[in-house]
Parts: sequence; C-alpha cells; structure tokens
Amino acid sequence: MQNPVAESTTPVPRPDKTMTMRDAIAAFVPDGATVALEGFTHLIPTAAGHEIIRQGRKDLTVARMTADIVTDQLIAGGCVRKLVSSFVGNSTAGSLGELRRRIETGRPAPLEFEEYSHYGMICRYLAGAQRLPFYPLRSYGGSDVPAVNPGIRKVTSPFPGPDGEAEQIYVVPPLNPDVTIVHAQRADRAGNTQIWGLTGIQAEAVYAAKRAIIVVEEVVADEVIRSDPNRTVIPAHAVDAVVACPRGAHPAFAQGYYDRDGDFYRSWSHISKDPERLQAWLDEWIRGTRDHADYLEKLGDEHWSGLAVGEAWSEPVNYGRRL
Amino acid sequence: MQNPVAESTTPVPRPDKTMTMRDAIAAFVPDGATVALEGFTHLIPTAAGHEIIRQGRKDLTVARMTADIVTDQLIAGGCVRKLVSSFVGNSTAGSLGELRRRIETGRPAPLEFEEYSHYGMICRYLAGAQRLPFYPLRSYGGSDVPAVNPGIRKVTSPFPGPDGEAEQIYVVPPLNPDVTIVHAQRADRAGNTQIWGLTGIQAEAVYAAKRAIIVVEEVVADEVIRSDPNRTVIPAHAVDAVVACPRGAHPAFAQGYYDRDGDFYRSWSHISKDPERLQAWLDEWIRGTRDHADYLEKLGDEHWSGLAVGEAWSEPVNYGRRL
Amino acid sequence: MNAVSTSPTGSAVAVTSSELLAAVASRELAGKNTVFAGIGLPTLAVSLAQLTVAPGIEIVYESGVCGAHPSQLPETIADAVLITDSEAVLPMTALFGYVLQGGRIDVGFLGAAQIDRWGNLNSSVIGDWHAPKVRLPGSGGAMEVMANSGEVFVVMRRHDPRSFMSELDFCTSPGPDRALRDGIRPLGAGVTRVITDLGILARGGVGEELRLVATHPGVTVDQVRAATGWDLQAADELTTIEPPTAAELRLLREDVDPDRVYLR
Amino acid sequence: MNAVSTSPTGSAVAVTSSELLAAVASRELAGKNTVFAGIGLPTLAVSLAQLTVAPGIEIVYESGVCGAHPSQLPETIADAVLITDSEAVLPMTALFGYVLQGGRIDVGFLGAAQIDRWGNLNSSVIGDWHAPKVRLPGSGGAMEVMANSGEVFVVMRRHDPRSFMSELDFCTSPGPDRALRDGIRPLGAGVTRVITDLGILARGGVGEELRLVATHPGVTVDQVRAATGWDLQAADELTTIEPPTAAELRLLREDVDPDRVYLR
Repeated sequence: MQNPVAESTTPVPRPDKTMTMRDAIAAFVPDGATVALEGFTHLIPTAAGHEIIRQGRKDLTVARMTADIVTDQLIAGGCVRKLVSSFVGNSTAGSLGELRRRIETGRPAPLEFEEYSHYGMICRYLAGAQRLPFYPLRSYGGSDVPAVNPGIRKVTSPFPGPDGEAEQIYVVPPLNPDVTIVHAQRADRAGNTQIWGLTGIQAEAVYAAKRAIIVVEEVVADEVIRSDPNRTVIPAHAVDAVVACPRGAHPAFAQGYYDRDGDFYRSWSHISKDPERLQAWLDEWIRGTRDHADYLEKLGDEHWSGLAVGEAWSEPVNYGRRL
Repeated sequence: MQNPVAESTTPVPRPDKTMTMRDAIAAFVPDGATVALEGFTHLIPTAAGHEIIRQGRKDLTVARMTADIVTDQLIAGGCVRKLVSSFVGNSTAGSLGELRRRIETGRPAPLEFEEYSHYGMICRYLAGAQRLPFYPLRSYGGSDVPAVNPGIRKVTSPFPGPDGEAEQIYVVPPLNPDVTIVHAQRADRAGNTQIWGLTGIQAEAVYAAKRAIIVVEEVVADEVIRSDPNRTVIPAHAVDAVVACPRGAHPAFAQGYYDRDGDFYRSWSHISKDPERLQAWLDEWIRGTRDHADYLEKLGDEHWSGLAVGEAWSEPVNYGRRL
Repeated sequence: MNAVSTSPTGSAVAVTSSELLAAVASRELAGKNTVFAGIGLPTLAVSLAQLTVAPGIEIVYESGVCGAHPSQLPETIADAVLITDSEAVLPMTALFGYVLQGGRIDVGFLGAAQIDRWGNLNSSVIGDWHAPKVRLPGSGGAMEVMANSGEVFVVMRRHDPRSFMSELDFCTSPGPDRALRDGIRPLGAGVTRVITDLGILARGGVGEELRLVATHPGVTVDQVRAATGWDLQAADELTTIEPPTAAELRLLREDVDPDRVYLR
Repeated sequence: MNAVSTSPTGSAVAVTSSELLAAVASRELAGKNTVFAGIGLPTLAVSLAQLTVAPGIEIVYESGVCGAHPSQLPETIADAVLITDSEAVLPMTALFGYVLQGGRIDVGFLGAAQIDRWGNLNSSVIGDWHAPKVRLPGSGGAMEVMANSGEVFVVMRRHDPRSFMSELDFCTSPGPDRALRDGIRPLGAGVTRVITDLGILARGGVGEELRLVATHPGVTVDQVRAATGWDLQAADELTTIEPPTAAELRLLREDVDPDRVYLR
C-alpha cells in the first residue's frame, strides 16, 4: 500500500492548459487526423483553421455541420481528403468555390464527401459523446441520402409501434474525432469554457473527441468562471488545450465581442470562384501571415471598428452563500 | 384565401399563462394521470405535490427519479397507484416509511413499482422528448432489473462491435407523462423558465410531457428573462401553466433563495415510520392548510430565517447590441 | 407580377414579388402556434402573420433562438440581433431533438432546388450525386423539418419546370409517402402548401398529390401546367388569390421591413 | 479498530474507522484523474488524495457538479455549498451521458447492501424483489457508475457474511462478468478494490474473483474468511496495511473535515 508523504495543505492546483495556437495545432492535429471544427455560424474556429493551413497539414478528415468559408479555405489549402458535413454553402451569401470545384469537377483533386442532415450530424456527435454504437432519429425515411452514405442504417424497435406492428427507425454511427476544435468567449486556464449566444453542438463535439482544443476570446480568472458555473458549457476535464486568440472567429461573430463581417462573406463567393485568386488570397492572408495577430494587423483597426458591438448586459443571478 | 384585417401595429402580445396552484392542478392533473415530478434534490416541486394531496387525486402514476419525501407524502395521501423511479430513499437522511410499508407489506394498499437506474430514467425522458421509440444505453447488461421490468429490452446494433461481431445494447422505452411539474427560480408570464444551480432533468421531463406546469419562486418581468436568454432552460412554447409559489420547494432548497431544511429531512424518517403519526402530519400540514402560503405561515418566519442564504452574484456577460 | 397597390401616402407603388409571396404565405398561418422558419420570405410572412391572422405565433430559428425580439431585421438565422433580447437560445440537441423531432413545430418553411408532385424535395445536387453538375448545400435541417413538422410550406419565387419536376435528380428531404415506402412511419403531413409566383399548390397529407388550388389574378391553369414538370391536377373549385391588401402592404413596408432588406 | 495515533498536539487519539478507511482508500487514488464519488467516506478519501498522492484529481458529483470549491463540508451530493464557486454544473444528460457513459471517469466509488465474489452489487432489496423483506433505495446512478467507470472502488464499513454473499438476493449493479454472460460488452473493469474494516479485496477485471490482498494490522486471513460468505481466496503475498500516518490524520482532521462531520 502506498504511503503518502505530502506535508503541505496548499490549495489543490488546477492544471494550466494554455498554449499558443501554433503549439496546440502542432501537438493535437497530425496529418491524417479526423478533425471536428464546430460552431454554428457563431464562434467559428477560423483562426485554428488558418493555422492548420500554415502548418501544411495533409489528408485530414474534416467534420463540420455547416461547411462554410473556413472549410473552403482548408480544402483550398490542400489539407483535406474527406469532408463530413450536413450543409456545404457560404451561409446565405453565396457559394464555396473550391468545394464545388472539387466535388463537381474533381479538380485539382477529388474530395471525398459524406453527406448528412443537421440532426444526423448532431446524433453522430451524441452517439460519440455517449459511447453508443448508434443513435436513432426520425428523419432519413425515404431519403436518397442513405443510398449514398452506407453509414446510415435501420434498426427495428423492440417495442411495437402505435399500430401494434414492428417499427423501424434509421440510426447513424458515432463520430469520435481525433480532435475537436471550438471557439468560445472565455475559459479559465484549466479549460472550463463559457459560451453564450448560440451554443450549437460545441459541447457534444468536444465530449465525442479524443482531444479538444478550446480557442477563446479571453482567458479569464478562475473567479469569473466560478461566479457562474451554469454558464460553463464544457468542463475542464474534457479539454486538452486552451488557446487565447482574440477575434479568432472572424469573419464569424462572437456574441458580445464583435459582429459578423458580412462583407467578407459576400466577397468570398468571388474570391473562391477563381482558383488563382483563391490561392493568391491564401498566400497573402494565411500563408503570408505569421499568426492570427498578424492577420488582424493586416486587416487593420479601422476594419475592426466597423464590427464593434455595444453593450447589453445580462442581469446577474444569486448563487447564494451559506450564512 | 383568408383576408387579414388587422389595422394596428401594437407589439405582438405574449400569452399570459400564470395561474394559481389550485387552478393549475385542477386543470392539468386528473385522476389516473401519469405525473412526472422532477428536480434532483434541488427545486423539488413539493408545494405542487401537497396541492395534489389537498385535491384528493387518485390512481396517479408518479414518475420521479429520486422518489423522496414528496413522493412518500403523495403515496400516504392515497394519490398514487404506481411509482416509476430510480431511487427510493429519503436522500441521505433515512427511509421513506410509507413507501417501504406499501412495497414490503402491501398495507394499507399495494404500490406498483417500476424500477430503473438514474440513467434509465433519463433515457426514458430523452426518448419521450425526442419522440423516439426507444433509447439505447450502456448499462443494464447482467442486471436483474430487466427481469423485473419488461420495459427494458435489447437491440442489436447494425454496426459491428470493436471485435467485428454483432453488438447488443439495452434500450428503454419513451416516457411521455400526461403532465410534468417542475419548480424553478423564475419565469416570465409566458413560461420562459430560468434555472441555475442544479438543472437536473427538468427540461427533458417537460419536453417529454403533453402538458407542463412550472412552479416558480418569482414571476419576473420579460426584460429580466430576455437579458439572459441562455439561462432559459425551458422555453415558453413547452409550458402550459406558470404558478408563482415562493418557497414551494421546501424542504428542498432553491439555489440563491433558501437552503435545504436538513432538520425536516431527518425528522421525516420518524414521522413516516408510524402510519398514524404520518396521517396526523398530513392532516395538520397539508389537508389542514388552505394552500402553500398557509403552510408557510404555519412554519413561521423564524423557521425560514434559519434557511436564509447570503449573496454570491454571477458576473454579468455582454450579449452585445448592434451599433 | 404586375399588381399595383396604393401606398399610404397615396402614390401607386408596384407590389414586388416578395411582398406578394409574403402576404399570401402569411394568410396560411392562421391558427398556427409555432413556425420553423429561415430568414427572408418565411420570416416576412410570419412577421406579417403576427400582426394580422396569428398574433401569438412564434418563430423558432434553426440557430436555436426562440422568442426573438430583434432591434433590426436579421441578415441570417444566426444574426446577433436575433439573440440579444430573445426569450431563449437552445442548444442544437434541444432544438433538433426536443423541439423539432419532439413534434412542437406546427409549420416548417422550406425551400428547394427541385420539388415533385408528392412534395419531396432536392437540395443536394443537380445531376448525379456522385458526379454532380451542381453541388448544392444539402439538407441542413431540411430533412428534419420535413420529417417532424406538423406540415411544411414551400415558397418558390419561380414556378418553372426545372424546379417542379416529374423525377427529382436526388431526394434530400422526403415527404411521408416516400418514408412509408421505405418502411418508416412518418410523423407529419409533409408539404401541404407550395406558394409560387403563379399560384398555390396544396395537398392534405399521405397519399395525396399536390394540386393547383389557387392562382394569382390573370394567371391561367394552362400557364401553371406548362410551368410544372408533371401532369398537374387542378382543384374543382379553383380560387383567385386576393392581391396583398393595402393594410398588408403597409405593415410589410412600414413595420416588418421598413429598410426593404428583403422586400426587394 | 484499535489503531492509535499521536495527534499534532501530542496526545494520543484513537483512529476512527472513518479515518482508517478514508486514508487507505485515498492511497489507492494515485495516478487517477477523475473520480465519481458520493458524500461521506469517498469524498474524504478523494479530498485527502488531493492533498497527498493525486493533487490534480477531480471529483465529479452525481448532482452534476464538477470542480467544486465548497466553503463548508457538504451534507449531500447536491448541497448548495457544492454549487456556489464550482467550475461547472452539468445537466443530468451531460453528466450521465457524456461524462459517465462517455468514459471520462477513472474511478467510481460505490456502496451496496450486498456484494459477491465478482464484485456484483445489490442495492435494491433484501429478500425477493416482488415481496421484499427490506426495500432499499435501488440503483440511483450505481448501475451506470459500475458499467461505465474505468474501475470501481467499494468502501464497506462492516465486513460480514450478510454483506459479502455467495449469492446476491438481487443484482442491481452487475460487474463485467455478468454483463458478458448477458451478451453485453462491458466498458469498464468493474469493482477492483473493496476496502473494509478488515482489509482490502482486489480483482483485476473480467474473469477474476475478488481476492484478499491486504489486511489491517492484527487481522488474520481466517478472520476475513469467516466474515465472507464465499470461499475467499487470499493472495500469495498478503501485505499488512500501514495505519493512517500522522500526516494523513492531520490533513483529515485539520483540513478535510475539521468539524468532524464525517470523521465520527
């Protein structure tokens, strides 16, 4: 039996998981990995995607419900072998030029594509997070999607349906990314992560993953997080790296921090339509910048002032304290 | 085609669902109904249970993960035919006298009991909330519980297990209560409900139900709820009645409002051990009080001052406003 | 479209296609409680319905926002202005699992590149899925909106045979008839209304084809048939759609979209 | 128990059964990251481990609280003092689905009325389930802690044949061997340590019985065998458990539970 020898009663230290973006991507995103990048329009981990391009990762399988600009950039950056997604489009602002070229023409290289619906992707993360062999859902009946995606199968319920007959339902398999990367407003150094506004599927995508990188607008003091533990969407024990990267969701928005860059979304359809222009853009804005701070400097303060937001503070709640 | 004639542009009115406890129970809890009362140690809908006893409901099926004091009172009150639960005990403070008598001796009347584990109950609510025919879970393998509960069955996964062989998993059926009753800190008049501290299974139990009654410490102005929409655990469209009933969770606690009445928990083992003493207690404290306000008056202000809590306010977050 | 209405200031202003479709769609929402809608025409229609035929109706957005009170007209379903001052923001699991699949949506609004006579929709590809002529965005939540909403309204700006097809290139979001043939019990009625620049097609539920039930003033049945890729049947009692009223137009132009973001 | 220790002030104070079990259990937590534990002995053990062999170890409570920093010793797993100042409060679906079933718990602590040689547990009934002599609380989350934790520690204050049984009256929470026989693939090792007032029983995982691996000073193998309802095997190299050290006792008495709420 082990014999403890500790003599001090200092407070239990919390692990410090803060890292630079460069180190986090280098450590947790190897070539060939399955990488989930989640964030539904809000808090998209764009800066992390850019760093993956800078480091020249290859043969990634990218899982992302709404495959939008950062996905198009990763594909154009030569990083992606396969895409797993439920929506491939530039939000409401137009097309993803590179993604469409790859799928429609197979040039400059084909892109493997696994198609789902949104809830199909959500259920894959739910199954992954819960170590379930499958997750049932009420859609897919009669769709052609299962015919092109053999991962979507049927199960017969052991309970009779409302008509007393056996009932069938579609199921999807678990998705367990090697690493999930999400962007959040704030976290403490141990990885307790708080998100407000659209919280999307971030928590489930993190729980489903073997590793998780949390990119945040701010690393905050433990006391800030602990003042509102219900706001913590992802607890520290599910997190491997915390990366401070302000404005790292651009051109997406971060509720309460900055607004969506609608002009950029609209411009992407044009940039990505022409492969040469797209590569020149990547060279200039991603490969030609050292890191996200450099990218931001290049964008300029004036650009950012146009995305500034005003104040709308939540009413605090009382957690109470025993008297 | 219909021809609208509205001429005014007043703001869209939100429905007002506030009711008295008496009216809410009378309207939504008929004899024979399946009633879910949820709240995990925190925010137990005790006052609603007492009103069910006052109104003399019969033959209810009560679903409650942690069947504790309010369940024992409902059983002793003659309201319950069947109990669906995953834990039948008086927290850490002892026994539920009436429940044990009913199950162990069948006196004064037998109690039908459907036994689950906590996650089994959670998955039943999840299936109910999602209109799924079943919900799979990784426990129950080798347990004797499925032998005494035919609702717990097996499904074969359509995906091979890690060894390449077919994989089996247990599933539970959906639970769709006729009405779910939960207690919360606050809601607006339309039923947007905010809970902090332990949030338990309240949201899923409400979504799974045909009707939902929300009992709150405070009905607050719309602006309070809207200042922090991420705090809304149950949205208005899932709610049928909002009942203002301060201190309605006693002897359980309401985070930030009042503390747990530990003495009452401990005393319950003694009260409930003796059937005559238990009926006398019901006569005095429940049947003998007009409503929860009367019950509170009987408890006295001094009793309540011992349960008062101090302040520990959350740090507000900025939701932002377009400039 | 050539309907003309008199503006509140008295001058005649041409009714745009968006105004027409929004006004017509809004009237179909009488008696409904919850709507799942995207930005643009569907939100215009619901906002107008809130001010006219369905005062209590609530929009649930695919981003998870319930009870939005936006300070400005939102640009996307996830616009920050939808979130601030809203009543609830739900995580995706609750939105898709409890609200949509849970059966709490009365009417879902959908668009599509292609629709067939049963109200099945294609939003995935033009051509063969494996080597598509055009890769479209795919389902998003459309498959779930179709499978789980009480009924589905489709608004199509252009009624033509390239969209109203006898055979879809690919079925992304199937109606209940296809689900049944696949051995899956459907939970909703599928598409019950298709509102276009020519008129309204309708069907009641399982086993029923879309039929022409109403046309805009001046549109003939033959015109609609020619614009439809299948042998479109017309109702015995075909009605003529009343153009947007002055009240509807005033509400749309002054209250719902005063900056004419979507009423272009 | 009759171990005696010297208090920091120099006077000899008898080591209580709680102190003994908490100290012994804490040593078993070296190298572990996450523990699922109830209030009482398990939390005392983990709190002591945080100050000794496992500084980074985190307790996850069945109520959903992670990273608690309570201002006072909590009375229940849901005590308000566990919530205020905690790092995260999870809804039940996340706690049981993502954390526990998701495989993020290294060690789960469980108690039970009855345990058998394979580490199967009964917390439902004494006697026949349909007409029990005693109705016990049931599983709570025990079935899930057993099925999903990496391994399970059981702390039993009283080692006697009524608890350590050859045949359980009812199996509430089965170990992996029973799961396998039921055709279900187990995810964890089941019970690996049973810490009692007589000693420590251990097993490695699937296919292994609990064996006596250590005894408290002065306890004989025959004594433990007599207190066990099955033919208990002992390890070849049986060790004697070192009584709580002065350092362990000081930490327990001065830092972990200075008011002696659980160290009774």
